[in-house]
Amino acid sequence: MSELAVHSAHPPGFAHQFETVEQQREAGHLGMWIFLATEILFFGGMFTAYVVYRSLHLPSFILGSHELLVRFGATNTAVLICSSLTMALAIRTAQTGGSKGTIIFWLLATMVLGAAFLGIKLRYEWYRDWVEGLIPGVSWLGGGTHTPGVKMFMCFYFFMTGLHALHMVVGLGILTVLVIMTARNRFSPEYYAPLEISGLYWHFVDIVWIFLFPLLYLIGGRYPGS
Amino acid sequence: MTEHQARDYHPPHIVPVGTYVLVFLALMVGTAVTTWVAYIDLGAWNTVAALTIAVCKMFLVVLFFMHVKYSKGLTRIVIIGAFFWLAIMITLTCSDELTRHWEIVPQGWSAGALHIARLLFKGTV
Amino acid sequence: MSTAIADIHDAPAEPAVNYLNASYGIRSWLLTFDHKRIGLLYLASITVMFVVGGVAATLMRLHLVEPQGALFEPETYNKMFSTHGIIMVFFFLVPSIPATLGNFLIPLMIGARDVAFPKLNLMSWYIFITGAALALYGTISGGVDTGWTFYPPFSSLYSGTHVVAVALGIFIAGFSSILTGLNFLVTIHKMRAPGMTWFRLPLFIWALYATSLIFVLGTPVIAITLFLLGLERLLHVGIFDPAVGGDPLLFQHLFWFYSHPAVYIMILPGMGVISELVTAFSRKKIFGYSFVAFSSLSIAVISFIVWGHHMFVTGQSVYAGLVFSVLSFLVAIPSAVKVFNWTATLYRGSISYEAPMLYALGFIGLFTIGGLTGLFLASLATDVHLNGTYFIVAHFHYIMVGGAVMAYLGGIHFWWPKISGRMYPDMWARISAAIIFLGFNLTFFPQFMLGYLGMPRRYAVYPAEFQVLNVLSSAGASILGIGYVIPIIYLAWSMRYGPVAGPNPWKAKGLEWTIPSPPPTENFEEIPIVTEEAYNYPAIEAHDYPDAPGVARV
Amino acid sequence: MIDLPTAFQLLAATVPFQPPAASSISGDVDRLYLLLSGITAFFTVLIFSIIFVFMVKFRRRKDDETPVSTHTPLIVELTWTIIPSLICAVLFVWSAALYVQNGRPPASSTEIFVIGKQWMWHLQHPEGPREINELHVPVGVPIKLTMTSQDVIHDFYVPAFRIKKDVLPGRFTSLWFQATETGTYHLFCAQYCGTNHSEMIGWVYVMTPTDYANWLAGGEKSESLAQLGERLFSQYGCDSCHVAEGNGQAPSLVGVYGKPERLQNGETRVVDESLIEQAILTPNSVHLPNYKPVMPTYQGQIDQDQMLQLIAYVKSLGSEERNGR
Repeated sequence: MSELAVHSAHPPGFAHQFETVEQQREAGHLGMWIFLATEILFFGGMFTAYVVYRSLHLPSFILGSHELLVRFGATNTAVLICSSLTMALAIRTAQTGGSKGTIIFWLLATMVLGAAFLGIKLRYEWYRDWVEGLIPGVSWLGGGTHTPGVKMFMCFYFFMTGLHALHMVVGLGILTVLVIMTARNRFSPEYYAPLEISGLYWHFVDIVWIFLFPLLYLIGGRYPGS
Repeated sequence: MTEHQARDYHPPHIVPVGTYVLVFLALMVGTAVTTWVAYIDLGAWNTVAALTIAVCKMFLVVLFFMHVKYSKGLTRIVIIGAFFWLAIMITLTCSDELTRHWEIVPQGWSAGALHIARLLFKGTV
Repeated sequence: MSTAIADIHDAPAEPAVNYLNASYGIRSWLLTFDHKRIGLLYLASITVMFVVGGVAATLMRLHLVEPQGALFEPETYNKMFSTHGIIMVFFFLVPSIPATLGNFLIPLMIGARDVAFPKLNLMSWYIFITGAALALYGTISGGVDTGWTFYPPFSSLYSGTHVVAVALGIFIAGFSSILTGLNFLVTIHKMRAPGMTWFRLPLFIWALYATSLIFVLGTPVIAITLFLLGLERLLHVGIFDPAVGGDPLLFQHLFWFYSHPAVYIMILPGMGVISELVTAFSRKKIFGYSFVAFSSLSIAVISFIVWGHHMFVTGQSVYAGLVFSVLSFLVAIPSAVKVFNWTATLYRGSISYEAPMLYALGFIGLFTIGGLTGLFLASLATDVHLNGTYFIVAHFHYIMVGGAVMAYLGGIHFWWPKISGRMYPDMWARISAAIIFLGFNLTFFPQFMLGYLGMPRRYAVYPAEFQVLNVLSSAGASILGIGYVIPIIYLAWSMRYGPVAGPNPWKAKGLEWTIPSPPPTENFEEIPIVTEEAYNYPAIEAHDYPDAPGVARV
Repeated sequence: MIDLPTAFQLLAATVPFQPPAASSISGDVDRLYLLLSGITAFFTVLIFSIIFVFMVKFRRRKDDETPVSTHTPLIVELTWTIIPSLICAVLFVWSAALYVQNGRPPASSTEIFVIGKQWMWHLQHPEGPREINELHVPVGVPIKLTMTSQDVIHDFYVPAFRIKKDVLPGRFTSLWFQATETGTYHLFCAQYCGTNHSEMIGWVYVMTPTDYANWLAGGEKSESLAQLGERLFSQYGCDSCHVAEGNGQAPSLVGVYGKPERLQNGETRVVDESLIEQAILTPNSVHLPNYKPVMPTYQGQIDQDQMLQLIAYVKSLGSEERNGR
């Protein structure tokens, strides 16, 4: 077998069950992609339910989507795209052997943008919904145009954005760990797998939002009379 | 340990910063366009436009930010597989949910098949 | 692989240091990253769950000896069958072969030192027991009465029992399945020894690969579905409540999107075990290796497009019914291919009848019946009559108990010498295999008849005309119960008193038999280089045989 | 001493092998069942006997014997792939044919309403009589059951008729049968519905037309469903807007049943039981263009029985129209 298998000459972060560094890197990579596949199906269950109920209650779902504020949805989309860029740059810095300070800078930038997303969501959207009684099961006023169908839409809005926000929170936790690992000089151009696979996760969360934004905010049509 | 051993170690592809910035700009433009289009009355095409733009944005993120353009076939199979399974779930669920109002009408083939069955098993039950 | 054969005879019968005695104490087990020890942790935990589910089943059968119910109020009976279903499906059958034998054997069979992510593997076990503990808490502290299917609006709005705790338990245990499946997929892709190509893999590995696909693609959906159910129950938002526009059938779609493939999570690893047993005890190469391998994959894929046959009478649209019916028939074909190939493997073999082989042959017979009775349920017109009756109960027990549990026991008996390093008394094992086979058939065959007669399932009391068949079934269940207790006793006994097994007591092929029993912590002193196909037993070409010495016979 | 046939009869009396067959489709279903049983028995016996023969013939005689190798001819694999496929194809076509042929009740069916609730069956004849856990029907007449549930999912199952269908809350499902033998048959709930699920059972009495007429006449005199519905219609003031001539504030309901209507939101829906119920409970969700959305909701004011009466009334308006009044 290869010389790398000799257990004394461990590169940093090398685990005993592997024979080569590349084998380990590929395993981690594949593992994260399979995890993301399960995430697609996890969100997919909810998307399926959304598609079905949207077809069954189309007018109510359009009414419901008009309760959402496009300007905050669009802003948050932009914020998340920025955070994906900073994440990609953090990984690139590690790949090319950039300084520890630069990596940490990009990671912190990603965290700030992620937190901004959550802040906007909480302060300008969910808080307002709470005040206006638009949260089914928690504060729901009903009446007027707030028919059962609209309530159903708002349920999906909160389930889907809530689950997405939960993933963001987990992502922020992961980023915190990455910052600490970077500060402790754990990464090098040879070994930066944790950065890379966390990046995959972060971009995935971004993609989920790329779909949530049109599905929840836009596709009812925003033109007058829709 | 089978495939990689035979090959030499090749370092992962490093994407130029310029590519990242271009992709980023394209994503921003996509966001603006999708928002703008929503305010134009296109009827059912509003939905089509919004989802098409979303799919394009997804491709950009997956191919460049997530490096799939530079990775092995296996990664692509995983992604395609996941979306294929999602498609199965949505399609077959909708095959029920959206056809509940369809009525069933006896057909020539069904009457014929049943007739043959009765002849073949005459007197058994 | 071939060079290792010679070493076996020189190797000490029981290595001085192995994975079992490498370290001692509870801590060394609870914090282990060794896939073999994690396999045993699962073995212990699912045995506990099997006992709980089994006790519930026994009490149910006792209750049904009398038409008006011999033991409980209907309420208690309902909790009993719900407990039985939930525990057996989610906490015994789903993890049974993959998490115990799979964990133990995958690295050994492919020539790796461990699975790809050992820490994740241990975490999966902790997640599993957390989920199991919650489910047990729910079922013991008041129970749950929804059945294992949790259909709303009963489960969401009407049941007054511990639905949320149990659903949360299943939700949590689901992540254990996902992570285990992920770990196995990466291990099989990336950790194979040099020369271990895809078509040299043992068929057990193919089967677990297919199973892992279902784990990662199906389990997330049941997780999100139970999550929605829990929210609906807690907040009454109306997701599945028809009064405010929800559709209870949508729950059923999402539920069966996972739960039908879950049936194949249970049976596919069993099929893998049977391929190993049949070849080992007839000392023959498997008949049609690639057909058996690809039938595992095609079963995994087809399993995801047939779920609607659970819903033919639930108000699903008639067109969806037709679509799901034709798709359901598809799954019969790869299953039939497997049965024929196993049978053909026996042809001109050198067959011996140690206990594992008896389980394997029992599996083939019972799985055949279970599979064929599935045709009744894929056929729309007969399904309308049989759906929701004891026919269904009998059918899926033939698959899950006659199939999956027989294979599980066969596998445990086959690899027990490798796991423990000791042999069990073979005569007792054969006796218990025979008792289980007889008891099983007596329990479940009358249920086919009950179903055709029209007795609905989940009935705490029933019309008197069904009593005779019910009594037969209950009598069978008590025999079956005894059959299950015997192995627990002699396997435990053998760990201390059984004769030392040696590395390869069955003279079987496969990398796991080239290393000492019990294996050392790192499995292989040196990673082996594989140069031959699986099941490469010595055989004589047919045209040579009349003159060849030592030939079996025609 | 008893002879063999008597012994079988005695056995069959204690352990029945076949449920009574008493509807127009039970013969067809049983024939398919018989074929399936035959296929199952054939393959089970085949596999068991092959295994048994191999077990004996190829048993290991010496521990070091070497078996003769067998190869895998493609033709063998193809044979046992194709034959099961063909059998499955035949089974699918036959079962689907049976399902499609019997998918729709004949136009001449008598309609009976079924309400499932924890844990009883509530049945409502068009002529007025109501029954609980009992259903009296005449032999030889096609009966259409229009079913809904007040609470959870139930399932209406009459084994002797080989029919079964879930009964769902918030939706109407239908089922039909034509009894061919007089007698008394089990009615079961076949979808688990809570504590007393196993006591949600009853009997179907299939009677000769004369007996049935007597039974109808013997019961308490009551108005028909549609008549009761008509009374409710004026009691709730529906008739002040839904004027029959069509010049009121709301559309006329004469002849609408079974016809497609284009709704305000652009959807086109056929007016069926579900739509009528939806229109009464949440009028705005199925609002018609050209009318003001002024109808109040009757959610919580109208119970399931009254709903069925109103539906029967609206349906009777349709049929009278078609009869060319």
